[in-house]
Amino acid sequence: MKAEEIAALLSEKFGAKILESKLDGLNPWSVVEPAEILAVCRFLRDDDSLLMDHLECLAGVDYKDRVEVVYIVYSMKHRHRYTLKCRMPREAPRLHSVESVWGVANWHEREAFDMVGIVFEGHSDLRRILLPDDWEGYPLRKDYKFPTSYRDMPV
Amino acid sequence: MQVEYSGDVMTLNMGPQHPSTHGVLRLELKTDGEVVAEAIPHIGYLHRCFEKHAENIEYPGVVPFTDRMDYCAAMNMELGYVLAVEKLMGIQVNNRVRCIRIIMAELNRIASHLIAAGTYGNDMGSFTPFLWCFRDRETILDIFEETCGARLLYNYNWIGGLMFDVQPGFEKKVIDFIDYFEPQVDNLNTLLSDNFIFIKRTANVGIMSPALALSYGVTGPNLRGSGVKFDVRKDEPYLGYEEIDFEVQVGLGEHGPVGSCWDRYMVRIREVKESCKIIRQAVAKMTPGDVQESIPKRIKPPAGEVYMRTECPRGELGYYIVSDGSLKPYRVKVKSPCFTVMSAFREISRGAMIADIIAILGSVDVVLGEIDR
Amino acid sequence: MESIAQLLQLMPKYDALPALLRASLPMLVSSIVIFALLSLVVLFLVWLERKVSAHMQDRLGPMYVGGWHGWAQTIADAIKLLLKEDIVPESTDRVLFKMAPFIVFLGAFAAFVVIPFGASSIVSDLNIGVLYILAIGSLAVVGIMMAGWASNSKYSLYGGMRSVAQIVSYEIPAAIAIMTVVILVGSLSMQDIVNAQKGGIQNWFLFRNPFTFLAFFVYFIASLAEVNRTPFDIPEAESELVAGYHTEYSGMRFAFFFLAEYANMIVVAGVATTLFLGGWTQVLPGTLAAQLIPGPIMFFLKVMVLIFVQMWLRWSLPRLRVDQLMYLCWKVLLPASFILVVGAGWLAVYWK
Amino acid sequence: MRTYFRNVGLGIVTVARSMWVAWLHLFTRSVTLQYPTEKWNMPERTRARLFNKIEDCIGCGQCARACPTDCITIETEKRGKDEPPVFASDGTPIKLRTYVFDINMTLCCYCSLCVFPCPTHCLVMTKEYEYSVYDKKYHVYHFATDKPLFPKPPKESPEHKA
Repeated sequence: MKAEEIAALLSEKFGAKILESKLDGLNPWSVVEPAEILAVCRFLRDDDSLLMDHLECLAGVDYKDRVEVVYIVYSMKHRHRYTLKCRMPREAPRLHSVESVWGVANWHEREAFDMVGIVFEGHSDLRRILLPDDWEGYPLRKDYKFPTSYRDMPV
Repeated sequence: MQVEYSGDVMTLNMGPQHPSTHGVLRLELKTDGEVVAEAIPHIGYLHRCFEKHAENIEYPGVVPFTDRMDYCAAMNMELGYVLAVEKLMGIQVNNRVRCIRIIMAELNRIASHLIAAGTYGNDMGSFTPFLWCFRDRETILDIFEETCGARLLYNYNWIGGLMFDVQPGFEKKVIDFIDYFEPQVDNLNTLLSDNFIFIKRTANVGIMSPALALSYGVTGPNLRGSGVKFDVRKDEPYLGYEEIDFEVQVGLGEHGPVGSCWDRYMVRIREVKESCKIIRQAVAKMTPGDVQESIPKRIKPPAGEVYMRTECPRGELGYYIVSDGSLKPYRVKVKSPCFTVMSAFREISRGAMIADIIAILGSVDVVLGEIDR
Repeated sequence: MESIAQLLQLMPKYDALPALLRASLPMLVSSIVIFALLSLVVLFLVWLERKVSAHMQDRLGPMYVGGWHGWAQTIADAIKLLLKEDIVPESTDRVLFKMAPFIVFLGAFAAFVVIPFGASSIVSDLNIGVLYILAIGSLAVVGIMMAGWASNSKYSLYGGMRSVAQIVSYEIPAAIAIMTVVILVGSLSMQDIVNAQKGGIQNWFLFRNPFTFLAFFVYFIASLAEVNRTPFDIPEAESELVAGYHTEYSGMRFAFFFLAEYANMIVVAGVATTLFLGGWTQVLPGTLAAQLIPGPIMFFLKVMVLIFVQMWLRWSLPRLRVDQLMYLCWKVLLPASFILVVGAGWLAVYWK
Repeated sequence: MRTYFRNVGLGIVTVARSMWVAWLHLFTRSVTLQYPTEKWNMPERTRARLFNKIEDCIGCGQCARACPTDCITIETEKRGKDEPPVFASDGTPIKLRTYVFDINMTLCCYCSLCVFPCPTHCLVMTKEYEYSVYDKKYHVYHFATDKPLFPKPPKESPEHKA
């Protein structure tokens, strides 16, 4: 299924909740209302013409004015891919977890929380995954200050 | 093997320093005698901030860091990154580069699967297969060293080309190795794969159902071991894999249900033979050409984003690269296959025994450098 | 021991010694002799194992120390182990922790009392020798359990528990397999059993009749499990439990565990030789070789063959799981050994 | 019952086959190298310790820019007008005096990205791979021979970073 069709399907299902779509370019994406992400993901996975059963990548990206969560989903059956984005303000971004849709989202969201500092509501255990639990700051933020010491150990 | 679990829990802390946690993985086992109620993986002991590094280095300089992620299959790691950047810049490489890249990637896949099989035998308590596998792996590394000068971390694939053209006599070396190697696989099967003790240890252990595997984004040999016939090389071909004929191997479940450790292990062994077939064809397809003709003077991709995935030995490796039109990538996100497999580990290891935990961990074949990045 | 006693008779003023000393001196001397021999043989065995494993894996193994194929490697290692610091971790039960290695070693060492190295070279030919072997063999369990418990480490505890379960359950098929021979001989004395097999290879119990033939294999497998060798080395499964019950040991105490393991190998191989391979008797009596090779050497050669098989197994097989181990013991070896005993008894009665 | 005996037989047979394969390998030639006495002859493209032929270095600093781990430190100054012109062996005029050329091999990742941009091919990766030392600071190699005529305030040198 072509990206245009997927975008059309999404917009006719969710209408104004799909804020923006960019279908030319290397991987076409749509921006989704953060409140709606769970519903959209459910739809993507369960709709028979989409069947996006494979969450390939979940990335938290920090643009200087906002943070984005990028969901790249793929359908093992129909062999098509689509990209969803959620835009949030940089301070205290909150988003609903899609762990219930794809199990792998559990760790991906933990990593996004760890690196970019996006809080996922309804996540089963939202802990730091790669960094120590008492680490300060979110390293992949663009304004991250590199610490000079960790627990009095020079870095 | 589901065991009814009851009684007090003893927490057994397996790793980070443990002979068979394949690096610095820490497993928190809630055990009741020999039965493990739950195995909770804790990762991050090998975190080297690859993604932060990549944001501060120019595009060509990232390639050596991609090598360090999966040090057992560095060629495939850098291949994925290079292809992503080329896709972003719209570079087309000539046939010779494609063929050499395929040969290198498949040789490296063989080397990586040899490590997987050998260390798995080691986890199962027989040390001999381990060294037999490494004996053959050395030959591959010699070929790499002669071609690009490094044995483990190559930095051989460049954006738009290769570091060197291959040495004269390279094709013969590769073909000779394949001819020598294919019988060795059967040798290994006799020693380990068909051994009754080994089968008893691995079949019926760590069953991963296709539904679970898909939900947890498990890819590569682990997914195929569960019987799902999916291979990026076949279903989303890159580098001209579409012109090469090879079989996608899936777990058949000769012993016990499909998706057991034995299936995952056996899929790798069969894939090694497929890789040999691929290499033969790629060597036949090689044509003369300049391997550096399409390397751009300065690598400055247009603003935009790209997601490129390749089939690396441990599964599907995805690079999500955001470019803001400068010399440095704005964001590089790596979707590493082992990461997703480890997130499923808790599910597939429920109710196993301590020995089975080792068996499962070895069969999913994780490399911690790639999980922690 | 008698021969040693006779040697001591030649000592001047021997009869002047107090009676107690006169009685205990032979024991002392013989035990020292055995200990020295044992240590030497173990050093050789360790070296042999490393070479066998290396060549099976297309390696060379130790090559430098001592010149020819690194023959002095294990000696150097032993010296290193003895010079190492003797670490006793903080939270261990110190008394048990320090005692355990010696008890384990004692179990292996004391078994040599009744093993007949030659026609006259046996420390003491007990009339219940076989029984003694079985009894002493289970002494190691105590030591291993103590080590596993006293180390106060979870891995050690697992190793100890596994080891106890394994050794205790595998003693049963081993003992019953031995019984087949005992029934045929009608004596528990090791020397009698050896004498019953005199007269060449065809008289060995291994080839005497099908029941003892199978009993040999049952005993051999069970004895492998008793000495914790692969494929039954789950107590010290290095890939699961880091080193099993001797995880926390280092230096000389670890060396004692090591020594005990190899001494145990010699014991089980020696018992198997005595019971099934005709002990120190000649393979082909009447030939020139029979005149040249003395009994003890013959015994040693046979033992070496069995020990090589143990190493061979270790370096070519994976490890079983605990439940599979128990399955093999209770559902395969035990019924088989019962059948064998019955068959051997039937032979002994009706087939004089 | 059938499967029981089948399993026992299968176990015996496969174990015997494994042992047979291992037995055959007892007599195959060993593939290992007795390292300190025998040595691997490195292929020509081997990437090991970096070496800079300082006489040919024009101090352009492209290697330092290409290095992803910043293990090369270069400090240069303009040669005076009155000084005699110096040329690299391939004839390139050397306009800059390189008075600091440090390579910190503890940081080097052997990617050889610094070798290719060098215009006079004076920076090469040698085959020298046995250079372990007792102190990290000996892994900082100082290639520069000239002294600065107009010294600048000293910069942070690599061994502090390492």
